[in-house]
Order: sequence, then C-alpha cells, then structure tokens
Amino acid sequence: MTLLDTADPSAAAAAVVDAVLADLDGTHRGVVVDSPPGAGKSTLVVRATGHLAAAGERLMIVAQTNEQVDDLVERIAGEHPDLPLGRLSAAGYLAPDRVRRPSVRVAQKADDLADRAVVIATAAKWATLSEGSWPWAIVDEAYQMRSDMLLRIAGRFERALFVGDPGQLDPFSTVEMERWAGLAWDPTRSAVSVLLAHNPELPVHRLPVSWRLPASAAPVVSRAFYPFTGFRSGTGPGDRRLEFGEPGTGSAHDRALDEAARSGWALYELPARHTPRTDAAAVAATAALAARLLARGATARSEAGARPVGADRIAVGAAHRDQVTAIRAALGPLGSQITVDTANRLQGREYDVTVVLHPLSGRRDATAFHLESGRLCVLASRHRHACLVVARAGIAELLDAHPSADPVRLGEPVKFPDGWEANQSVLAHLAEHRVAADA
Amino acid sequence: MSPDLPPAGVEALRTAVRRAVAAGDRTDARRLRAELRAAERARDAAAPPPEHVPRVPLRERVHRVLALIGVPAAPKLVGAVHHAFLDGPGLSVPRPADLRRAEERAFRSAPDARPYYVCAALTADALTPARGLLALSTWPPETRMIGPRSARTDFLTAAVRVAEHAARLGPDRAERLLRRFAANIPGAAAGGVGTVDAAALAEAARAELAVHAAADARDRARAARRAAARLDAAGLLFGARPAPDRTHGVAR
Amino acid sequence: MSVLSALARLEAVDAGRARPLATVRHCHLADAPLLMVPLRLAGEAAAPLAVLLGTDRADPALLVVPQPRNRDLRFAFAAELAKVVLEHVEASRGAAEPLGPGRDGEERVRYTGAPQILVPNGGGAAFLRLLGRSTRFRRTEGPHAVEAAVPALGRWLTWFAERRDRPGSSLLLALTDALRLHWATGQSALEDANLAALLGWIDPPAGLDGPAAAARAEDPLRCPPAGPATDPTFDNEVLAPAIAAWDASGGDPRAEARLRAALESQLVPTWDAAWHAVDLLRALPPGASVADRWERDRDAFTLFHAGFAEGVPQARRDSAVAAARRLHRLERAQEEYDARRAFDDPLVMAEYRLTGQAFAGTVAESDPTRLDESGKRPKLRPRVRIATPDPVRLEPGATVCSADRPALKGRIVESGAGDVLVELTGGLGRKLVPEPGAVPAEGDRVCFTSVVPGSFGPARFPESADTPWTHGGPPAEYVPTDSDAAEEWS
Amino acid sequence: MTENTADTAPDLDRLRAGAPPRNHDARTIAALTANPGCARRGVLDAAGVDKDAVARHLGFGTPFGQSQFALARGNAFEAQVKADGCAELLTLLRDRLGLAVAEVFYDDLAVEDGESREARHARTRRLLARALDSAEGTLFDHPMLRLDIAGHPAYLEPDVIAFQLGGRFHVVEIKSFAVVDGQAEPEQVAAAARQAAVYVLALRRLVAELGHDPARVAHEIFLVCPEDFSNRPSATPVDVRPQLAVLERQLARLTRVRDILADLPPDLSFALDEGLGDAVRAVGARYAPECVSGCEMAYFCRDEARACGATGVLGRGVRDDLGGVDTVGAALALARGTAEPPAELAETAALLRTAARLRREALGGAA
Repeated sequence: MTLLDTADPSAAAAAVVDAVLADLDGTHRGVVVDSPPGAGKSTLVVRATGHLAAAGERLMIVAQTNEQVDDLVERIAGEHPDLPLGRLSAAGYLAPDRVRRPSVRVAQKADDLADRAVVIATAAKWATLSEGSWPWAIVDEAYQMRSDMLLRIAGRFERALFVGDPGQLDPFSTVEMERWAGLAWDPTRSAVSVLLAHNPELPVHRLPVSWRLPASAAPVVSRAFYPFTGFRSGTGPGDRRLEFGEPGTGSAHDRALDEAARSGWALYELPARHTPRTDAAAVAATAALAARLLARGATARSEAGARPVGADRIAVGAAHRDQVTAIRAALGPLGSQITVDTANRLQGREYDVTVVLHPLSGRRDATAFHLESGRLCVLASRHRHACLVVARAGIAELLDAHPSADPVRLGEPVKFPDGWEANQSVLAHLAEHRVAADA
Repeated sequence: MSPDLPPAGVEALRTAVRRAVAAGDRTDARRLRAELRAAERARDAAAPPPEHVPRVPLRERVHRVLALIGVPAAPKLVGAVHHAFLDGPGLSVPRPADLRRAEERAFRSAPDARPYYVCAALTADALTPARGLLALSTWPPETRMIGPRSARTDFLTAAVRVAEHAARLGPDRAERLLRRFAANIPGAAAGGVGTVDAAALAEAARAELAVHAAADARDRARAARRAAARLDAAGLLFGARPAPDRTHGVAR
Repeated sequence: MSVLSALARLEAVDAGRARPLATVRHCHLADAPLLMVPLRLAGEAAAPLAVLLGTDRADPALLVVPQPRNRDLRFAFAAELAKVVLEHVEASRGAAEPLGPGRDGEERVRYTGAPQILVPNGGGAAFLRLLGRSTRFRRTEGPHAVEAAVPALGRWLTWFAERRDRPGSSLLLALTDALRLHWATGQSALEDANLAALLGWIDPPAGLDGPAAAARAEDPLRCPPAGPATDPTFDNEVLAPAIAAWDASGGDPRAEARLRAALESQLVPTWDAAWHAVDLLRALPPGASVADRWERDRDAFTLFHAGFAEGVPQARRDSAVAAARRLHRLERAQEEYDARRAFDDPLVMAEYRLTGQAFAGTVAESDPTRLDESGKRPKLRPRVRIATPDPVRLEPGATVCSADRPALKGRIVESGAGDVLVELTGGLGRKLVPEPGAVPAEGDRVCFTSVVPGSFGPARFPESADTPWTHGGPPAEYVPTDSDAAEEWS
Repeated sequence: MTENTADTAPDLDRLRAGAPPRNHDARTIAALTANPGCARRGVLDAAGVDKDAVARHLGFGTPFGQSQFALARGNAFEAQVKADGCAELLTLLRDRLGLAVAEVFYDDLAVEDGESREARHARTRRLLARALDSAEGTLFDHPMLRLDIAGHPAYLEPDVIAFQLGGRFHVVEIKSFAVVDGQAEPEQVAAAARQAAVYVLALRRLVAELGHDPARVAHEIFLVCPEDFSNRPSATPVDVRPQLAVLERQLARLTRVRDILADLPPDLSFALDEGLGDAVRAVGARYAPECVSGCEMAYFCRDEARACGATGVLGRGVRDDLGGVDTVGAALALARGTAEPPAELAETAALLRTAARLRREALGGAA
C-alpha cells in the first residue's frame, strides 16, 4: 500500500510490469496479471509479446472477440514492425485496414502460419485446432473467458500468461446447472478462477495504476469494485479537465454537465417512480445529456494535450438491449455516431465522457442481474474525464429493502465484491453529485 | 385395496387431531389424541403386550455398567455397554438429571444408607453437575471431576475397559461398540474394514491416553481438593446448586 | 418472466381461471407413461417411504417401506421398485428400426419407443435422482449384497434424471413443470409448485373457481401434499403411530395393512390429480417439433439401453472434460428448444415479438429476383418490405429467419416505424431465380425472427486423458470402491 | 446506536401490550434479513411480538409444524457427533485440519437445566476469556451468547460449538441434511450459513467486549453434515462473510424502526383483541410470495394483498415487469385500452396493449 501511496505512478506500474516479465523468464507454468480498468493491459500484452519473441519463443495469443484480436494485431504490429505476425481467422472474415500490414499474414489454417513468430486468434478459433503446440500463450481478457473454453485450447500451449480484469462481468451460460457447483473445474466459471483453483501456486500480479480513470474516479471505482486490491489513478487531481465551448443555460441538463465537468461525476436524478425497463423519461434524459454534451462543444484537456470531445469520444451505456435500442432511437441521427451499448459490449473500451442509465433506475426489486457488480463496474469505468449517471430516485431504498436469501452452494468461492455493497458504495459517492431533473 | 379400513370414527378423530395441531390448539389436540387412542384400542380389541418387568432394578444395572467402565459416562454409552455385555435388551436410561435427583433425595433423607449412589460428575471450574453424565459415589472424588480434557480421557479409558472386557468375553455382541470406539481413536482401526481387534483398540486408546493423562489427572486432583474444601457431603456427590433462572430476566 | 406471461397471469386473476401460455403441446406424452408418486421420510435425504406407481390409472401399485429406518426393508423396496421400472423400460422400447450405417460405417438402430416417467413435481424428480444415486453403486455380492435389480434401478434412474437436465427432453417429466409451460395461473410461480393448486386454476372442480380450488388445495388435510415431502401433522399423528404399531406387532400383516392404508390415503389424491394433468396436456395438439425432440430422446435411450450391459460409467461428479462436453450439449439443446418452440407456437413467438426479437406483418413490397452484383459472381438476394405494427428491435445486419419456414434466412437492411426491409440470403434454391413460392409475395403474412437454432456448431474437446494442467491434469479413473457399496443409506 | 434503541424500547414494549417479548434465537434473528423492506415485519420483530399468535388470532395461522421424524433425525445426528466429548467431531477435525492429538479440550458451557441464562452467559464469558488469553481450549459446546436486538438482549439457543485452532475460533454448525458427493441443498446450506453468521457475530461481539480482536473469530465456519447416505459426519468450510454483512446491516436497521413508529398512531398496540386486525393493517407490509416460507404473517398479508388486487401477489418478477402499475385491475384496464393512461404510464400502457394484441392474435381472438 505504501508503494501505491508514495511512489511515482509510472515507477509503480513499471515495477509490476518488470516483475511480470521476470516471472515469464522463470519456471512457472502460468502467470496471472489482474488489471483494473485502463491499467495498461494491452500495453502489457504488447510488451510481453516482444519480450517472449525476443527470447526466441513461438507465441500464440488468445483474445475473446474478433475486434479484440484486430486491436492487438494493430498494436503489436505498430510496436514491433519486424515481428512476423499471423492472424488466424474463421472463413468469411474480412481483415480491416488496420490489420493489413506487411508483417501480418491472415490465414484460415494454422499450417499457413507455421513460420510466424506470433499467431493471434479468438479463443473460438483456437478451439477448432486439434494439433500444434506453442511453448507460450498469452490469454487476453481471461476473466471473461469461460473455463470450458480454456479447457478446449489449453492443449495448444505449454505455458501461458493470463491477463484480464477481475472486476468486470463474469462469463455466463444459457443453461442453469447446479450439477457442477463446487467443482474446481466448473465449466461455467471463469478461466482464471479454474486455473488458480488447480494451480494455487501461480504468481498473481496486479497492475496498480489506471491510466484511463481520472483522479476523481479511480478511488470510487477502486473502493467499490476492487476493495481488497485497490489501484490509483495515473494522473492527479486537476490533470484532466473538461471545458465547454458554450456556457450552460442553467437547465438541469447543463447543471449536470457542469457538475460532471467540475467533479468528474454527476447523478442526474429523475423523480422516484417504478417504470418499465425502457423508462421513456430516463431514456430521453440519457439521450438528451449526450446530445447536449456534444452541442456544447466540450474540450478534454489532459496529459495528452487538448482535444475536442467529438461523438466518437462519447459513449452511452445501459444494462439491457431494449434500453440501448430505445436510447439510440431517442438520439436520432446522433444515434449512429455516438456509441450506445450494453455493459457487456462496452467492456474493454475507453471514452472521454460516458452517460450511463443506472441499471437499478425505476426497478421495484433488484435482481441478481441488476446487482451484478461487474455490470456497474464496466459502466462506471469507461471514461477518461467524466461519467454522468441517469437514475430515478429511490435506488437507496430499493437496496435497503433487498432481501438476502441467496442460496449457498458448498465449495463455491464467495463472490467479491458483493453487488449490493458495490452498488451502495457507488451510490453514496454519486449522492454528492446529484442534480435533480427539472420538474 | 386395504383389507380393513379403519372405522369412520378413528379416521374422523385423526383428522380432528391434525386440524387442532395445525391450528396450534394444544389442549384440544391432547384431548382428541386421547380419544383417538381409546378408539384405536377399542378397534384393535387386542390386549396390549405385557409390560416387561425387569428383574434387576435400573439403578443396579446402571451401577454395573459404570463399575465396568470406571469413568463417568453418558446414558447412551451406558446403554450401549449394557447391551453389549449384560443380559437383556438395550437399557433405556432416563435423563441423568432425573435419576440423580431420585438418588439425591434418597441420600439426603438417609445419608450413606445405601452401599452406592448413582451420582453426578462435577465440572472442574464451577463444581456444578456436569450435563448428561452419570457417576458412582464409590469412586474417588477426582474420578468424578470433569476438567477440559476429561471427556477425552474418559472416552479413551472407557475404550480400554470395554476392549479388555470384550477380549475376555469374545467380541460378538460388542462388535458395534468396538467399531465406534475404533473409528474415533487414531490407529485403532488397524484390523481392516468391518472387524476390530480388541487388543489393538486398547493399545491405541492407551497410546493416546498417555498424551493427556498427566495433565488431566492434575486438573482433576486440583478440582477435587477445591470441592472437598467447599462442598458438604451431598454437594460432593451431587454438585453445587446452579443459580436459579429468573423468568424474563434481562441483564443490565 | 415476461410482460406477456405477466399479462396472462393478470387475465387469469381476472377470469378466476388459468389462461393459456401455449397453443400447442411442447412436450411429448407417451401412450403409456409410468406415473410415480414417491414419498420420502422427513429429515432424510433419500429414505423412501412409499411410492404409488403404474401405467394404468385404474390399477396403481403401492410399494411401502413399513419401517423406513430399516436398511433391509429399504433395499427390499428398491428391488420391488426396480422390477416395475425395468419392466416399464423393456415394455416401452418397441422395435429397433434400422437407420442405415453411421459415419463409422456401423449399422445404427433406434427403438420406436422409449420409456417415459412422470412425477407430480420437481421435488419428485429430484428424489428419483437421489434414489438413483443411492442405489446405483450397490454391489450384488460380498458384504451388503443387494439384488441385481437394485443397482440397475439406480443406473436407470440416474440416466432419467440426467436426461431431465436437457432442455426439451420428455423422458422424465414433472407435471407441474409441464403444466406451467402451457398455462398461466392467477397466483405466483411459487404457489404453482403445488400440483393440486395449479390444477385448481387450470380446471377447477364443478362449483369452484380457480382461487377457491387453489385455496382448497393448500389445506393438507383435504389435499395431501404431492410429495415427496409429507405433511408434518400426518407424520406426527398418523404415520408415526402406525409405524410404531407395526414395529411393536413384529410385522403383523394387519398393522402393515393399516400403514399401507394410511400412506395410500396420502397418495391417491395426487395420483388422481396427476392423471388429470395428463388428460389436460393430452388434449393439446402436439407442436410440430415435439416428435423430433422425442426422437432425440429415443436416440439417447437406444444408446444407453445398448450400452447398459457393458456398464456405461456414471461417476459421482463430472470430470472436467465431461462437464464441459455436457455444458456444450445442454446449451445447444437449449437454443434449439427455444427456437423450435417459438416456430411451433405463435403464442411463444409473441414473447419474442413483444421484446422486438421477432416481428410479424404483411409483405408490402417484394423483389423476388433481385441480384447482388457487387461481388465477383452475382448472388440472388431478394428483398421484401414488411409492414408490421410490432415494436421491432433488430439492428440492420441482424440475421433473421422465417418462423413458418426456418430455412428461409435473411438479414435486416433497415427497420423504421412500422416497416422492415429484409434481404433474403438463404433457403431460395440453388439457382439465380428463386424456387417458386420461396420468396413471400406482396400481401403474404410473414413472421421473421432473430431467434435461430443451430448457431452452436459441434465443438472439439480434449480426451479425458488429455485434460490440461489448467484443469488439474488427467483425472484418476473412477473405480467404484467398497465404501460406495457400504454406505449405510440411513 | 445504543441511544436510539434506548429511546425506542419503551414504544416497542407498549406495542406488545404487556406481553413478554418473544425470545429470539439464531433462526429468528437470521430471519430478520429475509424481507427487510417490510415495515410490518420490522415493527413486529423489533418489538418481539409473537407473530404466530397474532396470525392465529387473525385466522391466518401457518402450519409451520415440524415432523417428528425430522426432529428425531436432527437430534440423533447432533447427539452422535457430540457424544463422548465430541469424539466423532475430533476425529473429523483431526482428519480434515490436522488437529494435533493433544488438542482434545472439551468444555461444555451448559450446566444443568435450571441455571439462568445470565449465569450461563457469565460462565461462557469467563471460560472464553481464559481461552482467549491462554489460546488453550479446543471445543466449547453450548456457549450462551447474546446479541442486542433493537435494544433487548437476546440469548441465543446454544446448539453450536466454538472451535479454537491456532488462536482463532471457528463456529461449528451441526445439521442433519445430507451432503451428497460434496453437494447439499443450497437453500438449507444458506439457512445454516445465516444462522452460523448470527453466532459468529455474537461471538465477535463477546470477544471484542473481552478486549480482544474480533477477527479472532473466523468468518469461515464448519458445517458438519451426514456424508452421502450414511451417518458418517463430514465437515465442509463455508465462508459466511456475505451473511455477516447482511446481518450487521439489518441489525443496525432495526433501530430505524423508530422512523416507522413515528408515523404510527401513538396508542397502537398488538394486543390479541378485536382491534388487532386494524392495528396490524396500520403498518404497511411488503408482501411477496417468498414470505410464505419465512414469516408467520404471510397468509394474512397475502390475503390482504389479494383483496386489494396487488400485482405483488403474482411474484416480484411480475410486479417488476408491470413497472409502475400496482394493481391487477389498473394493469388490465391499460392492456385493454379501457383506461386512458396518465402520462407517466404511457409506456407501460403501450407495452401492455401490444402484449394484449399479440396474445389475441396468437389465440385467434379468443383471449
């Protein structure tokens, strides 16, 4: 902790990265790195790739979606232009421009990439291979991968680096099954949790600094979602600023935007009411805040300089697909410019400002889905500058009234952080940045 | 399908009892239950099985068992040992407190009139009767003191005695009892699945006993000295009286 | 739970009767299913007390354990039960129909029938699972030997219970589950777990409405619980004295008859209710895909039956590879089941239409011969514009298929208020001109949905012996031990 | 917190109309967390009102009886595990945790019947204080623990064992439901975990009172159950941190009953007389079907909720799906278009109308 508090953030982060790379040179079969939001996970993957490649090791990289794979290809090829990369893909995959580089070869068969130092593909694609072995693998977003997928690909590598964010959404299954509860290899659990259950001696590192989250957000997110490990922001208070070209009119929307610009957070609160999921007023407010933000011509000032906050730097997040559709519709033509998506799909992304429809807004009873801490964590940790949350009043009462009768399955590790506690923690912080909607 | 459907009266009473129970009406339930039993008896018209009158009085049989194992014991163990080694069916020992109360009455009305009393074991710290244990007045006081290790040493001692006894008599009836002892004493179940070697059991019990015996004896002797200094003759046998319960007492 | 089924519950409250949630039957009902109504001794995991069972509603067999704490009596009961269940298995299988050679060249067969077991509720099914677990490891020789039928019963019950986990399987059905799939009552899901109350809402006895019939069903004296748990006042006031009397009588037949009568009194109302439930379900026409799913059940049955003599291992818990394989199979079956049920039943499809994952309407424009010539070769890509009042929530690019003809596939081009443009991509035939009737014509009523079966392809898993180090390495091979057989089963 | 409770206590005593407060045990305390949003239950529980008697008086008694077979099985298993100085438990702890052979201390903190709860509690304090100082002692059977419930000390039914290992105490909870192949009924495990959490909390408070670190009471408890289908005991560790957090929160909340009381008629009492029904109705309930499994008032509340057509009787999920519409009648009127929705319900109304149209279409106009 003292290191966290006192040392220069870059030095603290670099020390962890060095320790990870040192472990790769050691004898462990696996190394796990926990990365809170924006803590430089991709940078680590790129560094580790270079490190292993430099040691002459052939390397396979596993990511969860095609987009993540392409992102990694782009970054690794950018950083190590001389490294021969292979992009293994399914039939029908069209390589985007950012992947079309001289050092990158795209193929559907692993045999066609046999000479490549590094081969990258989705887990699903790796799982189709029945032979071939790589001395090393890097598994990205390993907490979002289900352990049954790890089982299917683990035969392809001898040793592996697992990188991911434990605070985000857990993988899920479309069937509910109790039969595997308590088993160390429960296929519905995350890959990392199964890996560590069987290999408790593996080193687990934690990246200590979020370069994305501003000083206003890191403590809030850390306290609520990473209570035992913690992290800090790479920037200090005042290093990130949000300024509007156009002054506010004093409307509640503008006051919420001003509060967010000032403090990094705003809770735009609508009157208490139980509503359907696609609460029209909340949907309208969410869309209006995003549109108004754009209209006021915001500029984001940070260690990277000043840049305008365009539609591509704004994201709107919600819990349910139907809410996303409704907000997109409410945004009109902006709906195709501003990213509007569910927490699941916003995982791993980064924006300057986010507008979030609170998952519990308008609910009468909280369900496990709504309380899942990872959902709120994703929504509250995508921003570099500010996050605006839209909610009906009454969430505190709803949490208070939430009955606690969760069944307990023997042998199943207790899930931390508890969704209830995490929600309370975030809500307590938001209450200090509350702006009531105009009556 | 059923050869003799009960008469409607019995069935109706049975339903009435269940109704009363479900409604939480205990008085009604008790009354109806009595009526039901009467109706059932009338229906069966069969004489109830004759009460089995034991020849040896209960306290005497408890005495025999306790004398055999030589340490304070709970009714369940007393019953099991009785079943294993002494004649007759299993011994249903009443609540120790009730048996001891009767003995205490007898003792107080005519002290030392009987050759022995089935009495209490005393907690080493408070000298109150230890819950659920029976002891004999003829034992030395320290045997009747229960320190923190005594439950274990007494269990092991009982194991040794039972094993020795079984070795003398042949282990047939005691098989189950020996198995239970053996399962809970390290190294005692050497004989493989299903069979217990009484000698091995006794040896294992003695081995563990050696770990605890000295400290336990010290605790017990100290408690016995305190008891001798503080309690009268009846107290020594039946324990200091606990503080009475105050109804709805609220502390502080 | 969805708004649509919530509305159905409201309508049921209003009508005082259950309202339909389905227009067709989504489960298979065999001609002669084996109905089992089991009771368990309170406080025990799987100590059987009694079971009323049979395929003939007029002639059930009653098996009881007069003293449930007596291990020998329990195994005698298990042996009797085994006889009935094994007979049912053999009687139901029918002939083996040849299917022609499989991929490995071996001739394959499938039985024309399969055994079906019905139980009143989920608790009954769970009890059979435990009963299977507690009997399948028994040894037929050595210490604690049991009749050969006992472990056979255990293996069959275990198999039935595992098939029940598979979405859409009908081999072991809990009648409350089956009824709730087809009707919404005016009470909560929790209260629906009571078979008698559920039936009271669906088909109340003359002179009563749903709420009155359900209230009656909640009185354990008028309507004994459907098991496997018994009513505590029955235990205390009837069963316990009867067992005690049987014990005291030394197994007197009269005492046993009384005990049987007492248990029968608890079982018969549920027996009747269960057949009532069967009648209600049978009155519904079967959904189009029910026969397919039953065929899968028959496949599974044929496979297990064929391998029974060799003793397909049924370990206590799944190994890592077995668990992953099973999860994959179940997820595939779930997707298939969800989609096919929606295709079979407009009322199920209505759920998806309400959430915007499907829409129905009339074809306003149709361009059946449109070609996409942007690629190297022209492709047949007809477009249809559909007018719909449904709240469509499908993004452009989303893959859809036709509910009436799932082979007809397409993708959403644009979707606005009251109108969706779909480009058809599959199910049109092989030529550059569509097969006649393949493309919906103007004025046709159509329904498209993004709920498509078959997105889960087959998956490759390592052999158990190749379980990777991440999952603990290859597991020790499961060998039944003496201790399995020696479990006291108390 | 204590000041609050001191103020509230007299009001709560008055609510019972002179009847003694119902004695809490670990089960009833654990049940306080079942439906914390229910003001009715909160007030009745905080005041220690005998809810069972109230419900019976109102004609809605719950048949919560227990089968003698279940009771006998539970008692027999516990007696077996604890027999002869917990011989079986010691064997289990030696096998599972490598407990040293010398660690055989067994202190039965209960004495004979007839001793007062205060005296037993004092004895528990004395023996535990010694154990905490010396780190000596292995098994402490029947500790008499105490928790303040809304200002009243509640003595906990002492059917639990505190087990000391390496200076840390673990609660050992003996239950007679089976653990088959490592799995048990999740609901039963949850109930056991909630009860164990009550003991952990009470034990922690006691340890703190004795001047020691409450963390010496572990959040990991041992659940001792019959293994598979045998009588053999097995021990499974269960992490009760979630249950502890919930319990602490709800116990703190009970003192907020004062806010509820402030809105109630000053002469309100739950005396078992003809005014009882009105008195109970004066405190709002938050009925959900799950109440039936854990609250004696459930059938009364269900009847009340059904009578006013509350959508909650159909389940929490249904109520939430109907977002904002509280009664069956209102929801149906919106669905059928017979009522014009207020602006804030326009959306719900549209959704319900679409649902009604879709049902009608699918059922061929029959619905």
